[in-house]
Amino acid sequence: MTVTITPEALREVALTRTEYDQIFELLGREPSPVELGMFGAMWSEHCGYKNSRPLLKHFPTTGSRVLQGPGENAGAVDIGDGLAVVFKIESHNHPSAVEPYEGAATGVGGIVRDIFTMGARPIALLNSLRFGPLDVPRNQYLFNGVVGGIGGYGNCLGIPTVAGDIYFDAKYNGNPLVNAMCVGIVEHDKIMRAKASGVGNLVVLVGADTGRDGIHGATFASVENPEESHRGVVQVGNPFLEKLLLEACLEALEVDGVVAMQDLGAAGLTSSIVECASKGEVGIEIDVQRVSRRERGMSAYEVMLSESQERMLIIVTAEGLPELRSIFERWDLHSDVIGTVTADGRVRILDGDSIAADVPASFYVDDCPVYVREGIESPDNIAARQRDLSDLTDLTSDDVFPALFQLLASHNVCSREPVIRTYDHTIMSNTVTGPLEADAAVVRVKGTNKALAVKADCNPRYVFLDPFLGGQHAVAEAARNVSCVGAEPLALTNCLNFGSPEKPEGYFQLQQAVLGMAKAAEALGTPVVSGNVSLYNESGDEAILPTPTIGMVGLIEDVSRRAGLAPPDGSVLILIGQQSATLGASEYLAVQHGLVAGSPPDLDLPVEHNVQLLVRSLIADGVVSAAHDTSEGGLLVAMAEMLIAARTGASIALQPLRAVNDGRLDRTCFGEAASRVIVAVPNANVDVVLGRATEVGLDALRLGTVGGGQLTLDVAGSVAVAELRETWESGLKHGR
Amino acid sequence: MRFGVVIFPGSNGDHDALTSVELGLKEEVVPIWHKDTTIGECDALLIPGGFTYGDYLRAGAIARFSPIMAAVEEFAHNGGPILGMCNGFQILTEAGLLPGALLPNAELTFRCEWINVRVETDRTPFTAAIDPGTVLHLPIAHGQGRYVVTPQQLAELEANDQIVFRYTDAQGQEHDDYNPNGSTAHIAGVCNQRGNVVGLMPHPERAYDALIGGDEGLKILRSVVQADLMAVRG
Amino acid sequence: MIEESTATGRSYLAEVFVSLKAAVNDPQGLAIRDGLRSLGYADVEAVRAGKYLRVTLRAASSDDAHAQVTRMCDQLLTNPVIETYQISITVLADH
Amino acid sequence: MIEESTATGRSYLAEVFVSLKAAVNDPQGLAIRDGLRSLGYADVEAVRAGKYLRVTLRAASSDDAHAQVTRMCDQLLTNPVIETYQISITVLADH
Ligand SMILES: Nc1ncnc2c1ncn2[C@@H]1O[C@H](COP(=O)(O)OP(=O)(O)O)[C@@H](O)[C@H]1O
Ligand SMILES: [Mg+2]
Repeated sequence: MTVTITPEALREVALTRTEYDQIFELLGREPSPVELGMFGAMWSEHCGYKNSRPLLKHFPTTGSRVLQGPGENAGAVDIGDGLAVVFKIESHNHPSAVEPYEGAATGVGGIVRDIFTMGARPIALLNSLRFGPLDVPRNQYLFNGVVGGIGGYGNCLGIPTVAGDIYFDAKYNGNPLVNAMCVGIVEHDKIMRAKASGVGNLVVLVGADTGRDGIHGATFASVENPEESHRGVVQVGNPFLEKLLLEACLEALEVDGVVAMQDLGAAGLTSSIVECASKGEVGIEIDVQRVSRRERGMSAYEVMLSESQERMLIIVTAEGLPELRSIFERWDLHSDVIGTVTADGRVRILDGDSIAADVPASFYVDDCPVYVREGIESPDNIAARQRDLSDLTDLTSDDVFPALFQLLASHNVCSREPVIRTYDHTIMSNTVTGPLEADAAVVRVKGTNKALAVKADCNPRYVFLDPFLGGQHAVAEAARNVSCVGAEPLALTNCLNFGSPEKPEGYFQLQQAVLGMAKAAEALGTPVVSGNVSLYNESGDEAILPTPTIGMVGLIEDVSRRAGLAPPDGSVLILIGQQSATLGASEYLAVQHGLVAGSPPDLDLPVEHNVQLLVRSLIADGVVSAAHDTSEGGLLVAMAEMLIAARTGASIALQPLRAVNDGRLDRTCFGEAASRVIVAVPNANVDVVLGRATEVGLDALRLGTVGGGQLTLDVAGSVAVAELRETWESGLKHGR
Repeated sequence: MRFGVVIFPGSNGDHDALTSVELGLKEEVVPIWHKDTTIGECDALLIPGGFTYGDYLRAGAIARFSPIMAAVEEFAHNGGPILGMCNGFQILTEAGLLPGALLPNAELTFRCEWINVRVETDRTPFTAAIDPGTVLHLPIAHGQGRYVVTPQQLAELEANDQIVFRYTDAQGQEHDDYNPNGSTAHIAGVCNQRGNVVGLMPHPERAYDALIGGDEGLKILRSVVQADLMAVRG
Repeated sequence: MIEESTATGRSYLAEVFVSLKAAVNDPQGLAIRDGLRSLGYADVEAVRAGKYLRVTLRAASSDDAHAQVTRMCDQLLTNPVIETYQISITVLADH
Repeated sequence: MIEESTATGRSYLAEVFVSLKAAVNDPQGLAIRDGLRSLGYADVEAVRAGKYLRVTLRAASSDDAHAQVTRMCDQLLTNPVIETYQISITVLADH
């Protein structure tokens, strides 16, 4: 065949020559410029999931409570009383690398739209952030900008930002990760979907005017080195307009004639229209001339690929239109009728009386190529994992507290308060347990006795050193955090942040991590109901640490039965579960020995499940008064965090633990392990707790008693908790 | 007693204002849309927090021109009790119903945390039932809470007993460390000369239930109910 | 949305420069000054941060434009309690 | 507090006018425009909101001042990804 397409034109839309030939085959002709742009967007990794779709099939996505799994704008899970919790996490990594404030802000805007597109009222925001070390000025700039943007957008919307995680590693230099998660509540029968239907129904575009923002955003999110490859205009978010759009859309959902709603995100109108048509197995015809513009002289191509924020597509019957319009007028938002639903299954884009594009929706979606690749683990990673750590010199008892101070000051461990205080976490008057008060945030559900527990989490070092095991850890730790406040983990959302899948070692990480996540999600009974994929996170040819961020949502039936991490004076600390810890992949190893090596902690999923069940039931029965899992920094850091939170001390015996850790102090104090939780128990309940642990075949070890201002260890002497607190609090500084 | 909550484009504390009265105070409350021109049968008005018009230009600058504001001013001139919280405070200063102005926090970042304020006077309907000197534990959540007045305006405020709340520590002592935004003279809230219009940066409407961190905001809201009852009695 | 004004006359660009009154603290200005100094600009004595608004409007004459924008400033664009302003008007080539 | 710089030369006032690039969305400008229109200023076509910085510095010459402030803009005062700027220098009577 004779095709005149140039390599430049293909690079512009990030399609390969082979993919172009497929398009030619499908159409039996050359695509028009607008069609080519639309194929480029829809067949990008970001929209088309070319490399990840086959892997995502491994996730368990069903369960008795699942009302909506992957495939819609967000997942939905039953929480009883006819209510559902709707949630999803999404990345905005590449835009944030270019313009951190606006990149992060529009990331929040995008995920919030995904939630209210489903008809749900957003009630909580979370975020999961990754940066290079802050001693690099560019990283400090990105950090300040991203944190500012998240607060700037979420605070203005009036949705509390209640939880998240932040992690630093040199592998994120040039490639910060910004994952935003939103959680909403909706009545079962009000869940809205993006399935266009009803031939002749009207296609209405509401919200912001369309400008030349972020054209090719979807495609540039699918290539390496965003800072160089970024073209088009940086998107600037308008949280004020989003707030109006949020309120107006939730009102509009009460209108009878509204049959579908779809936000405009990556690839703007293109992806929204194609998604609606393909999900509804109908056609859609629109005229770009009917789209309100922010700028003069925009081409059909620009209108179709613009990623202007704060826009929403609504499919409504002719009868429903007047009421719909009056709602948007009331909120000072204009609504453009830009087209209609058709019977022919084609997506037809008119530019006045000329046809700019006319292709069956299925070509964009169902015919999107899928690449199953060959994954091979890099020899360096194998070597790093197999590194023998037994030759490391152990700590002497004099070294224990200095090491503890060093870990508490580490940017991966220290207090996030300077960041958290810039996020509004009290608005909506639902926040029962806010940031810093517990392992997960607890948000009440008004009108019920219930509360939701939410947490976003991932230890990327574990995933880096062992993707399969690390993927399991990510799910297990997120669930453990939720269990530690007394909530039953219901389901999860996830964001797969990885390097290039076109590199065998990159694909290996992605594939193995997904398999590990799937295994843990299955074992812990937490299906995957939504998520997002962000690949090609590389600068130079350095890939980021593989980071499958987990967003876990749990349910507390009786909000009065919950736990925080602050132990009351006089209570007894008991370690439930795993007693032997490892230095492998630990924060201690990185901070003290500058090593990212060894195998992450073992994870026995049935045991993990048991530990979480026990902790939950102990909290539900009011037997324990505080709980905290042990993550980065191990047992001693976890204990310090509890005492700092309670502004108290404790006297602790670690000799018994030392015995099961080959007599090593470093492993005992700072080694990391899964499947274990420190609980604080009133003296009277100690035997109950020890007994119930034995009943279910779990270890439980009495560590010591809470009180006084000192942390006293049988293996290391004493230190003032106030000093630990000062170090822990002064680690991170954030300012704009 | 019937409260009205005025809702502007970009208000986001309206939900808390409504629920604090409904669930916390258990009094009647109705929303009032900014495009309305009358406030109907309300005994007290709450101007909620938020980012009206995105806080663009200046916080509260655009909202003060909403159609409803004429009715709000009339209500004020007739002595009706009005409480502006956070952005509501900013709107009332922009509208000239309260003295001074609110600028970006001294540390230039948004600040959300629980703080303490000391009640300075009981001459307003929102503090009538609270002993001066009482310390209230309330949340703040704002980026533009630095209260600014000229020295002679400050002298007038002091002279007219118009300073209603000051930032303090838990014992009611003032220090700069406990002034979260750099406000002049640690001022957290003021009233007009007559005392019926009050504005403050903290959020009493988010502090109406121990479950969500505290309920001392109710003292402020309940105060106006009791003041109203006293007024009714004569 | 792009609206063509019906008004006669021609287009003017009004530049409005808003400054905080000298008596009002300007932490942002101070932060910028300190930032500059820490970058090695030792000769920076002071920085004040204000707003720069570009208002495009149709008006009968340059004076008319100036008069209109002055009213806008007094009514909405600035807050006399804390701010002062200056206006500069230029004619725009008609599109 | 004003610090006496050790530098020789004299004091200059650099006015920096920072605007968003033409194609960049300006929510604040849009809100101000709509606010003005609803106040009855129907002839307002567009509003763009930017920053106005007044930098006082000592420099050897007006050109030196301009060169220094240009560097400041590129390094700290503006965000080249979304903003453009203009600089105007005036000599200050020495104190
Ligand atoms: N890692 C993942 N796990 C589960 N579901 C996923 C994952 N990545 C994407 N999905 C699902 O694929 C669909 C498309 O995702 P996305 O393109 O992020 O939606 P949107 O266009 O609304 O941003 C959504 O239903 C999303 O939940
Ligand atoms: Mg979506």
